[in-house]
Amino acid sequence: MPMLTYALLLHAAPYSHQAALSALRFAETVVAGGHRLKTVFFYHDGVHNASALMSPPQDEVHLADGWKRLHEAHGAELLVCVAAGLRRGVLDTSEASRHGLAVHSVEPPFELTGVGQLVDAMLANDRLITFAP
Amino acid sequence: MPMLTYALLLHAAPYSHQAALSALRFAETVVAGGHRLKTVFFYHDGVHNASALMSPPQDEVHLADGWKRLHEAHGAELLVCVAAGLRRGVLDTSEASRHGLAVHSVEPPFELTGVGQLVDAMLANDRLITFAP
Amino acid sequence: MLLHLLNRSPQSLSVYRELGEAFGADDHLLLIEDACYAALPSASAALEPFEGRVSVLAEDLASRGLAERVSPAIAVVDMNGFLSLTESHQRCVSWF
Amino acid sequence: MLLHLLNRSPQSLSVYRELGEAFGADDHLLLIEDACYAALPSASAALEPFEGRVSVLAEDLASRGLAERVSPAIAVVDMNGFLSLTESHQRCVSWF
Amino acid sequence: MTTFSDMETVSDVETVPQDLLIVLRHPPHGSQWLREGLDVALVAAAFGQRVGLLFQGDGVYALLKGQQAGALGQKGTHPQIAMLEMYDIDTLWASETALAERGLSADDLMLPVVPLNAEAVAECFALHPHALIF
Amino acid sequence: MTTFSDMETVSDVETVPQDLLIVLRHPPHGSQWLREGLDVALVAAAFGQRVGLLFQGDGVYALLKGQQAGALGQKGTHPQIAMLEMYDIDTLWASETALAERGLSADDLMLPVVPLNAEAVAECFALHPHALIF
Repeated sequence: MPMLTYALLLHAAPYSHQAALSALRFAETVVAGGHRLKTVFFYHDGVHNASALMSPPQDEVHLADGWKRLHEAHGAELLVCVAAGLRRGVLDTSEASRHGLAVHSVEPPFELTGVGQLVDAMLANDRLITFAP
Repeated sequence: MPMLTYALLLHAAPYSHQAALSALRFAETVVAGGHRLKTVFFYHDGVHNASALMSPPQDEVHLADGWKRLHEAHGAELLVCVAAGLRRGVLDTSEASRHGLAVHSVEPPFELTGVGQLVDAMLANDRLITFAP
Repeated sequence: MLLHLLNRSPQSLSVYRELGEAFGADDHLLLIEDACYAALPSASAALEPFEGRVSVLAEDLASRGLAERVSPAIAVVDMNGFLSLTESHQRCVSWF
Repeated sequence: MLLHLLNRSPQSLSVYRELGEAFGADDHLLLIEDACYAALPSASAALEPFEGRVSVLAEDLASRGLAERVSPAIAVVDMNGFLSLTESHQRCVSWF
Repeated sequence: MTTFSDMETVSDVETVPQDLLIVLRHPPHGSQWLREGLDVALVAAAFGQRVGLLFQGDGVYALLKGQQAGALGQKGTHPQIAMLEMYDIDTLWASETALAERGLSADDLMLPVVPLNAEAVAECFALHPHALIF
Repeated sequence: MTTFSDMETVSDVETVPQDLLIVLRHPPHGSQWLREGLDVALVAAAFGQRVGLLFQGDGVYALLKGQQAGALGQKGTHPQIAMLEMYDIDTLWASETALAERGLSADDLMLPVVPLNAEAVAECFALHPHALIF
């Protein structure tokens, strides 16, 4: 099988629906299978997977850290929909200061972006796989 | 009708499901109707309604502020399940520092509490009404 | 004498069936949110087990464009009517 | 030639019906998460429209205690098999 | 009144397939799915993609006339539907079964749609190079 | 093999109603609902409440034998089910319809349950002073 590029679209909130785990598990399988995971787009309640504040019990998987590892080891870009994120309280330092907030919840390598990047990811990659609740 | 005491249980994430709006709308109807809203318990994805970071567009209702107003005007206690909140990144300064985080997402009048408080609220009030996605 | 709250469209048939099991002779059902679509004549089969003991929330009908389309067998109540139903029924359970 | 991903139990009948409309003659269906329950013989009616073109995810079967209960008509694939299905099908849509 | 049963059902997708198919399966107001699906459609169109919309199941309620703002002023999705034409999104398909089961006729809807039978829905999926389901 | 159809269906709730009825309608692993419902049951029991559990719909799959940890080590709910007895929660009802439709017999389940027909399910709801649905 020649190498393919993958994009993932995640709609599911962390720790509420298995889809959040399924997406991470599939992402790990993609890179283990010799393919390239280019983009993960977090939309709908999926934006909560980007929270730097999530503190699951130590015997449960830390979803945000799982995505970070995929970024560090394989360069996957982690894109959070800014419109979906803002209303849900998922925002980085720059959006926080723009909204007069002293606190933020998104840190690199997660990036806030527009829905246009989802369209780009769909067009630019060989596969787009969606995980939803 | 004699005055009744109400507790609400909210399971739904903000800005994803109407149930988050329904709960706030019902809460306002309860106090306008001359009853006492004693407790709102945020559980499951409902914990995200307590986020101090939510920044909805200006022409949309700000759900956390709506709950805060009900607290300020009518003394409703706003209880966030700590176990559901921690894993989802919904935590106050004290839990944040306990978990080595420089940022937090819950501020007073929202309080983190255990599930036991939900059981208490159910037993102590005349009515418990649940709103779920 | 329970008040049952339901917020799913009749497309979620299994919720209607489980509610049907739980529904007692003196109970009442209030349709809110997407359950408003069950108040249309085309969905009458979903509400048969609850006949004559069903209300639907006016505000949620209106936003969906359903105000003029409700089956005549169903009582329309507004938010104050919703509150009254919770006053007159000691217990309320929510199906979702 | 699409790969359809489905993650709802057959209790969510409407999803199965909408997927049924969309399912083409050369398409394939992979059951994951709670859709594993559709792989039980008792749920065979829900899968009739997709007969012979259905796989189910081994890992999600195992966690639910379903590994020994799968209908023989359904192929069991693990995560690597899931990946292979996405390799061999150019497009993948998800039903939820 | 024009009912869809009076109209000729389209048994193959006459309209040219578009670059991207957005499938809308959720009704308005109850959840954010419909809004977020329409957002993707509008953004993709603004980026120059030709977008087709397919309404299935309760998604056909998105097209119902007479919708308003919702609980606590929540914006509905009908303003987005009204904007579709401005974005050159004029390819609207709907499941014939979904319309018939809900007793909906052309007169009930904000915009004209092409009703598709099951075979044509499958064809619609097969012919589009990209599809996203909401 | 003991099938529930061999057993006598309970047409009235013989077991004394408890202080709190927790209704479990969701299957394990797919979502957090089952876990959070069981958490409430265990906490209420620890607070001295007498708790009855009613399994409806896909909730009966919570009782299936042979469950394991899930994707990426996600804890299942079977350890919580196994703890029920320790918390003196031994009143377990299940919808007879839910079991029959899923072809489940007593041998398939981790714990014994009392199957209830529809009339008895309604009675179960009517007799409990408090009920929460998950």
